[in-house]
Amino acid sequence: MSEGDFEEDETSVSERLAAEALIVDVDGFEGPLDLLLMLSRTQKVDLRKISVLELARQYLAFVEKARVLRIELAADYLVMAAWLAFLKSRLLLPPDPSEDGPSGEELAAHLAFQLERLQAMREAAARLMARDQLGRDFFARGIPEDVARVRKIRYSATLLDLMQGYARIRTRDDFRPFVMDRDAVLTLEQALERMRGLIGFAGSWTDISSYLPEEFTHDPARWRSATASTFAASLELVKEGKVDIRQGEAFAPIELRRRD
Amino acid sequence: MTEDVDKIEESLFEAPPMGEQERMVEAILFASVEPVTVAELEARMPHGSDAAEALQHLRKRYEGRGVHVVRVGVAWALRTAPDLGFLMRRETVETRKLSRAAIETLAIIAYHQPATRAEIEEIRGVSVSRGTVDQLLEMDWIRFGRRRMTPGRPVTFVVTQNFLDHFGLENARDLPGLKELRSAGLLENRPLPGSEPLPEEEGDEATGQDELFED
Amino acid sequence: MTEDVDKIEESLFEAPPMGEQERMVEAILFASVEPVTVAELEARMPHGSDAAEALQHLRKRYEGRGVHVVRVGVAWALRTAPDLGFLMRRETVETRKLSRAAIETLAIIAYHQPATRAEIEEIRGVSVSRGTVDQLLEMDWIRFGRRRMTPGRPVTFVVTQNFLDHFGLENARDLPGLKELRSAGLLENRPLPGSEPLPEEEGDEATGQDELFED
Repeated sequence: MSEGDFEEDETSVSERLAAEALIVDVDGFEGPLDLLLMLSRTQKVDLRKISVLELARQYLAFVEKARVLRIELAADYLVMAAWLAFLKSRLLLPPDPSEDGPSGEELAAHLAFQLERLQAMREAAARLMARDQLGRDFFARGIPEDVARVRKIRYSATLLDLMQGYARIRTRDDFRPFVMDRDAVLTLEQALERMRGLIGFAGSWTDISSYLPEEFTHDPARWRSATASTFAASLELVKEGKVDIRQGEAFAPIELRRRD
Repeated sequence: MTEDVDKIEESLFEAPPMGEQERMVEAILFASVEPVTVAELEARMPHGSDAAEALQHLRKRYEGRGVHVVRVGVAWALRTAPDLGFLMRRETVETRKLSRAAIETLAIIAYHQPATRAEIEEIRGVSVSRGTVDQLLEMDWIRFGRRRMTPGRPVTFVVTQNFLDHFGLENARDLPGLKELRSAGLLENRPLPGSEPLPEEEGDEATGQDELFED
Repeated sequence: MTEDVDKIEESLFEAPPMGEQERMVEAILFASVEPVTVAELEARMPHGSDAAEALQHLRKRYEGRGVHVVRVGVAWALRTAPDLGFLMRRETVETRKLSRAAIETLAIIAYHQPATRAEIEEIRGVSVSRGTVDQLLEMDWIRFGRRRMTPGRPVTFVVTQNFLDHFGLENARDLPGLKELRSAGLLENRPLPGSEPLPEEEGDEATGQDELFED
């Protein structure tokens, strides 16, 4: 890093102080590009005419100084240093025709473009912030009259809702007191009484389900109850010798016939 | 900003022209979060300003406009013209399903009209809340019918033309009967033995329903 | 209340005279802090109203006054004249001081929009902290734009109407120096020579700033 030393000797006192301030303020920089932009100001030329080679030297000298002062630099500063060192070698050495890739000049031009663009954005940001601003230079209405949101609730019901509602009431399922629920049950006594009255008509084999009370066939709960009690009543009648009972196979209909 | 300060200091010696003062009053009234008194206006305006006069000019300028300069106690404010108040409301319509209690009450009235509250309660098996009836009245789906000529002369309820329109019915007699409800699969259970027969199965139904069309 | 409704319904058939429409636009803009779009105006005005025309009349009427009719993107608002800001010290709201990173990020988004995080980082040469973007989003100065149709489908950022309102911009094309920056090629996304060209370079640049006005 003899170059860095050389440069340090050459710099004026004020520049040296500026360079040291840079070191101390390293946390204040928004990354290596920001630092490069700051360094470029010491060249006091239009960014388009900047000497990238000179800039690379300054940057590398800065990094070297930071190293000497044992200042920890973030990785991206070191990445930039490596890239600039590469750029510097490209710019200084005669181009190697066997090597691919962009020339040193192209890379330097890109760096200059990046610096110019960053500078332009900085200036644009400053111009933006210098504009008249709402709440500082111009103002909105102080007493806004809020739009009253009138929420109108429209209730809807369809004819189907109405019919279902009415059907619900008429069947009174929901309003029947608990004790009335026994209406869903056909007791053995009731079934037996019913069977005794009907059995006289069962001259041929008849499915016992046809003995279920008609009004019990629509509701599954009643149907189950009626089936069970009718079956039990049938067995009772068989025991009494009044009827015969048969079932062809499992789950086949159970049939009754009057015993003559 | 420094220019503005200069402007103020300059005007220590000379008040700005009245047109300019009017602009200032306008801007201050516009931006203030509460009404501003003449004294406050003058305290904020360049020295020598006559806020009261500027206010009068401004007030005249806004005459007949969408915004007025109004006096609020001892202070002044800009307010939108009262006749444009309707612009400051935004109506949002929200559709909600009618509650089950309301549907059932409505259905009973529709099928049994004219129906008294006691009758509705008897059929539903629960008491009918005032809110439910009020809601239906408010929606203009039911209205009061004639009073019953029975002790206490209870009011009756009937459905309205609005109700018929909403449900696409020519008249309340077009409501599907229980037979239709059953064939539509709406009635899975048979009515309990002893429950009232369906209105359409009975003669007095005809007289009941006619009430709707009497007035 | 009902009268107003009647008024609206009446006017379903005939729009009010332009002078009356101007009053309505005036009242609505006065009442609102936020800019109001032409569509919103018309939604609140009687049917058949031409809010855009009424706005032009109103804008002319307020020329040179203490309050101006200003355009903010696709919306309109009333704002005090900037030259009277010195009167409003009392109304000044202390805005949170923005960091340098936040200001630069905001400017980059405004001038390059839609901009991806990678593009912002490329321009600033440092990574963009989550907090910076969050702060700008929270202030409602930037919002998410459409995703880039490039690998990874990165999100983009664009500036909001609130941003335009805050900085008194009619639209994002009015950003100071935008034309000069563009003609100087400083808004181009120029890749490092020898590196893979950024896919979004394709054609995206041209649509860039215009994206804001597409929706």
